[in-house]
Amino acid sequence: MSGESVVFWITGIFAVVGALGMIVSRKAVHSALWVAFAMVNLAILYFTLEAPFLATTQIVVYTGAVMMLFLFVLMIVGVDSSDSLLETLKGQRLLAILFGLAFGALLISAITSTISVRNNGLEVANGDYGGNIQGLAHLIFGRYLLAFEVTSALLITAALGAMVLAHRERWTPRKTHIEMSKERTFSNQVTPLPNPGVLARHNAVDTPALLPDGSPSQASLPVQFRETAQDSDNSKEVTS
Amino acid sequence: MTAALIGLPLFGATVLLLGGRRTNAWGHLFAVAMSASAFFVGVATFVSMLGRSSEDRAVHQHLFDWIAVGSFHVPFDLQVDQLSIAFVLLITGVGTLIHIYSIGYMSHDENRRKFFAYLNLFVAAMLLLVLANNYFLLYVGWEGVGLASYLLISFWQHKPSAAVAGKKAFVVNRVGDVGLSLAVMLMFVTFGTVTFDGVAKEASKGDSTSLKLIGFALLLAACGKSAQFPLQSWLLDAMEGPTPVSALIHAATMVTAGVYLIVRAHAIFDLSETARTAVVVIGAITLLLGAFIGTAKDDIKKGLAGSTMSQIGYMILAAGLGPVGYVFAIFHLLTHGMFKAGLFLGAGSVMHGVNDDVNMRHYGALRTAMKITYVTFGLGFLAIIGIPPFAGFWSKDEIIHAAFGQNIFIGLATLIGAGVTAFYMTRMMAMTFFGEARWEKGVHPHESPLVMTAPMMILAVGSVFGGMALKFLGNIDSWLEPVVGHANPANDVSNTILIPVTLAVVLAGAGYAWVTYGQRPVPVVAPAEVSLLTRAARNDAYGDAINEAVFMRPGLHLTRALVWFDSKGIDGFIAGLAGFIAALSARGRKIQNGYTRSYALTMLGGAALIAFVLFLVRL
Amino acid sequence: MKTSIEYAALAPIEILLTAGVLSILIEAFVPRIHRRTLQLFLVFGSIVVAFGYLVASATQILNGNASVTGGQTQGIRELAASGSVAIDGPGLFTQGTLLIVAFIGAMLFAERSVDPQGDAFAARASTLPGSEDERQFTAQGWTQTEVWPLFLFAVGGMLLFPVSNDLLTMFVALEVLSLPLYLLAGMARRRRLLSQEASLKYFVLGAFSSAFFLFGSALIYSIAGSVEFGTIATALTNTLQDPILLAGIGLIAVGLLFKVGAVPFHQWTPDVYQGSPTPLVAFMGAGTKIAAFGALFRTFYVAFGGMRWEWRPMMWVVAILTMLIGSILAVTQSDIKRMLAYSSVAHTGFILIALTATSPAGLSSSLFYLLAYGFTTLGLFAVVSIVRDSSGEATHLSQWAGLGKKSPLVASTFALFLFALAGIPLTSGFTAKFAVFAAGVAGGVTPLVIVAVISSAIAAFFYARVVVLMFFTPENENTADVVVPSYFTKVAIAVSATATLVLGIAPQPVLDAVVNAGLFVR
Amino acid sequence: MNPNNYLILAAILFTIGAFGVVIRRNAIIVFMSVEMMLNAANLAFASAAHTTGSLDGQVIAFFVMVVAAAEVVVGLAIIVTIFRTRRSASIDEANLLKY
Repeated sequence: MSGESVVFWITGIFAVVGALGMIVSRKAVHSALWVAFAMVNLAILYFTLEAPFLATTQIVVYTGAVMMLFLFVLMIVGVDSSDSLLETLKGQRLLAILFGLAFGALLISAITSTISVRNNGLEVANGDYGGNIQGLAHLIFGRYLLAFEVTSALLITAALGAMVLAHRERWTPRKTHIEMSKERTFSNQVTPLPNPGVLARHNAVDTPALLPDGSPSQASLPVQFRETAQDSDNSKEVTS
Repeated sequence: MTAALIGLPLFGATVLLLGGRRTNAWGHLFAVAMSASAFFVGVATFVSMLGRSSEDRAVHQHLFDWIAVGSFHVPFDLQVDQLSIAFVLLITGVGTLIHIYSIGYMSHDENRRKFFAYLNLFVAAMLLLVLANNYFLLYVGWEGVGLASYLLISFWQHKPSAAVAGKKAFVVNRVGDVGLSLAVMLMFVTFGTVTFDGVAKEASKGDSTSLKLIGFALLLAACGKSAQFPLQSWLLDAMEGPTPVSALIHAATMVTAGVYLIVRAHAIFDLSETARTAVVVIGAITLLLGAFIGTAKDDIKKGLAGSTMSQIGYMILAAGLGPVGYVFAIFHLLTHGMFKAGLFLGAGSVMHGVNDDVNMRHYGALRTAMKITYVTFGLGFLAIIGIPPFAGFWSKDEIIHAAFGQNIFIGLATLIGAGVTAFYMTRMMAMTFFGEARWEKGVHPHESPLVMTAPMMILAVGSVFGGMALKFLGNIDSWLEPVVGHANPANDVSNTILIPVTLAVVLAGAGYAWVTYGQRPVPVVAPAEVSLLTRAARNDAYGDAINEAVFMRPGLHLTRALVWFDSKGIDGFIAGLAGFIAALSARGRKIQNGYTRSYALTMLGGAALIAFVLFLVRL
Repeated sequence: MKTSIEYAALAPIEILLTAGVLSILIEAFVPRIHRRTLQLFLVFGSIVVAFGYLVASATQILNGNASVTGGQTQGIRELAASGSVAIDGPGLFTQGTLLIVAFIGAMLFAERSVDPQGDAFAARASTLPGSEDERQFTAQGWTQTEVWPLFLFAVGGMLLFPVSNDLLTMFVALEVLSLPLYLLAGMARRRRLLSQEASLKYFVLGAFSSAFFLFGSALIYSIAGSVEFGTIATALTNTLQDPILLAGIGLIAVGLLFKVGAVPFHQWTPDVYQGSPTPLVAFMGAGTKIAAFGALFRTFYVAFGGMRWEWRPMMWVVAILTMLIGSILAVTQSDIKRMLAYSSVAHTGFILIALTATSPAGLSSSLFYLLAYGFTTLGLFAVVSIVRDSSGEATHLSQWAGLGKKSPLVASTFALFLFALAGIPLTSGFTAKFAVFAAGVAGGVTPLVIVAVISSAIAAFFYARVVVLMFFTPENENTADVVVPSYFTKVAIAVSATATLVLGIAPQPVLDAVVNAGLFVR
Repeated sequence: MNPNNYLILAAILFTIGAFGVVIRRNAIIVFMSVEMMLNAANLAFASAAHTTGSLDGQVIAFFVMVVAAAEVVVGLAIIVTIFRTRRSASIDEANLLKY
């Protein structure tokens, strides 16, 4: 077995394990970690495929940026919410297995029955411009320049979309500091509010702090998280 | 010139529809003027045609190239030949009369302007249908008359039955339209052209299967539009429309479009024996079915509708006989157009006089109250049952003669049909105009205004002289021969025997009806309920009982069975098909269950399916 | 290697994308009250300029007088941007159609008279439905002017999609056109829960399908060694035509068939059509279909043309399923937008016949069909957007009962569009359908045409149902009102209706144009 | 080693990803599954670049990453919006539009 084969079989199996781990984990966070694991393994495979730059980018962009974005969103929607893996749609799982297997089998049989695969290696291609990265640069800023330019539209769209859907504007003028302090002074609680998660089991932003008597304090949560489902669970667990 | 024929009524419809309420005051007169001027243009065309020799009579007018994609070329061309002009005169002539009649008939309707717009639209579409020079353009006219008919059937939309009837007509007609569009496409594939001339020229090159298929597709189309078995069910329901509409569209013109189509496509049928046989069989079935339906109806308009079906059955049958019959199909079509329009207008006039009641059991003894209607209706009656020398005699006799030349059973069918026709028409006559008055309370029958009776009188003249005029003055067989070809029937049964036999059958039918309905009182309610039956029996105890047992009951059962078969069997099939699709749809939409994952699953399955089909090809 | 982008040849795309960027700058720097005016000038201006440019260069190219790219010239058809983009007759025609659709679509976007609260989009898409924030923003008359840059990017993507000459450019274009649409789908002003759901479904399924497209491209690339259509075509004819190519073709087909809404990849259409803001549905329903069919035709005619005997049976299956399921499922729909969505599925099936015919006539007839369909779709949804009750658009069919009495003009116009969909003669739908069917028959797919005729007969039923409902059913208390829109919608409806009629009565100039547009460049 | 093995691995990962889209209810995991499918495509591109001896495949993989990043941003933005209204990230709960 050549070195390449050894690397392939190990990382390949790891990648499959990562992918399977993603779909069987009950918690989304675990899924995310499995995905990151699979992606790192893919990055190693890219090295053996003479794509060092791609491998680096895979780690930096995918595991570094994209998966982090996933984790951020997971924080928002409740980091420890776990799904039941019980199927609720009738026949969905059976058909999914059936179609999935049929699809996979057809795909793999198509690949295995193909014999005309060459194995040219990239020495020539890399040599043309004096290296892998130079070669990539020539393609990106040459042959694929238009696509490169057009992707900018994609990124702008994404940024704009996130702004439109997630950025909340104010329809009243922002309160000045003086107004806020006045308000606070005339309210029931002059002291600072408790932080979320204080004395509670978790410290996620949506977990209310527990008051000395063990009851959850809604006042500790940011406004948009008050009265969510999680607090009642938490209080039950702690108080009972 | 030819384009003006279509343009005038189309202009009328456009002005009336776009003008809206502003045209309420004069819209109907404008529509009449448009229709009448189209008639005059038609007459002028006809006269100029008379001046030319028979080969040069066909005139083509190129308007513009409508569609030209690759080898597919459809000109927007019109043609007037001897066949078209006959239709043009019928459509514009009868059409104008009915326009005039409608002024009176619809005078109280607040939507009268719209009604006239639709009538104009119909005339334009029908003219396009008969003036097109290719099947493609014919299809346009075909759809156009369908649309106009649909609009007019459901004109009184406040009646749910009218709306339903309109929908039914639409759906059944679509089945026929599938036939026509298939036929046009098959023609294009087989002959590479869709013009009448082109198809006629290339027809001999087609193989027998294609010819057969085209023939069947055309027949399906004809069945839909001409209410032939098994697509006849919509015509009876179409009587929900205003009576002038029934007269113009569902008796004189549109429903005969199927006959026109078959005669026009004679090149196809000439070459396909099988297709011709199918046409004859359909015609024979319909003519008997229609006649029997006619005997069972108490609704005067539905009775006439059954009669229309039956008479068109005659025409279809004649058209299926091939060159011996084409001319007579058209001949009967023209005479029928006159007398049936007259009969319908008469029926409308009667309804007008008795507060829109259509039940003949509520009529009786109207001959004194409505003299003009009585006389004109009577002349139409004589024409339809085929008493010489009235119009129907000349054309129907020719068809019976030709039918016997083809096949004895076909001949017998036409003969029986003639007898039954005489029976139900006499029954209608007797129940309406003779006997004692059975008017509902508060009904005071009165004659219609002149604007309505004048068209009836003109049509009555046609019913009397139309047949003779066409046969002796117009020489219809030699007139049409250059277009459709003509052959004399090779006949074993000569006309000298046939005419007396036919007349005897007709008189027997009429006599029986007169004895049953003219000589004894007609129950006001259909004699199905026992109490009324006894009341009927009390009036004429013994003879009536025998009559009931021997003739009435079996006859009643037979007709009832036929009507049942009509409404449940055939109708049921069409309705069942619609229901099946609706059920399929209701079931199928459950797959769209709203779950994104389920959609993704379908896509995954689809991807597997696509891959599978692709690999299958390689095996 | 010479790095060249022939900006002249790509001008329409560049103009729209640049306008998109400028539009973002407007959002960033211009005070809120001036934004709408400026955006409208920018949007309509850029579309008009792009269209003018397109017409000018198309005339030049089609006359064979000039080479706009100065690049690789093959006869009168050329490749631009190092082979990323094909400038040829069908491509230019599709782009022209798309610009027209975009122009009318933009007019519907700009409409703000039909809804008393403003335009069709949420005052602030980020507010919670039903929240105090939402009420306040609505009451203060805010509008989400960010829809304009999204719109412009979508149009730019659509323009690039059908002229992409390699799988990568096509993939990027696909995403550029889709992402803004996913976002816009979720931004309706009324019924926001439905709208957000539509957005989510559209996005998830769209991303799913583009993954298929991408994997297919990878498989093709693994054999051909390139993603450029010309090279793929050569490789296909030269090599052994491996099973892996078949798998690649199948997966690419999944991605493209999803965008055109073919069965079994159609299930997003009804939900997205029903839930999204109506102006968006008009624009997306017409634009996406046109662009995606342009891409589908190019991919399967140019790149996979050599393997047509392999992929035709697959398209048969898809076309039959699409026509039948589209028209049958439409029969029992009670929501008008949903019904039109199923009808759009059926129409996809009709155009697939032209694709399956694999002939020049198939290509030209489908170009005509798409133009006709584009106008009709815009018109239909424009009318839907002005039939309203107090809670917004009245999309339930029962609310259309007796509309003919209430507003004869609007109802008749709607009926005209329905007739066009049903293929009644003297409307554009008839000419289009006939051209496609004739191409199908000539291309040897007569059974497909027969299925098509049968499904149009089924389809005629539910179009007729709406007409009956509007004209022959009495009004009731549920009957919706027709709102008088501003000139934006009025002109949009008038133009669509006129085009529908003209393309039915005198289609010849356009038919000539699609035939002269000729073939794809390879 | 047979270069087809890379493609087979890619196909397996792709199928697992597609399977994940179909069976997982959590919208975020569904997105992750889509990312897995895109990654599988990237692997196929990289390996095909190697076998065919052209760098195009690697370049395409970069583009895919960009596209994937943009897609994730849009997708997560939509998810956050829906989460805020429905308080649930389950994809099955968005089920008002049907039949």
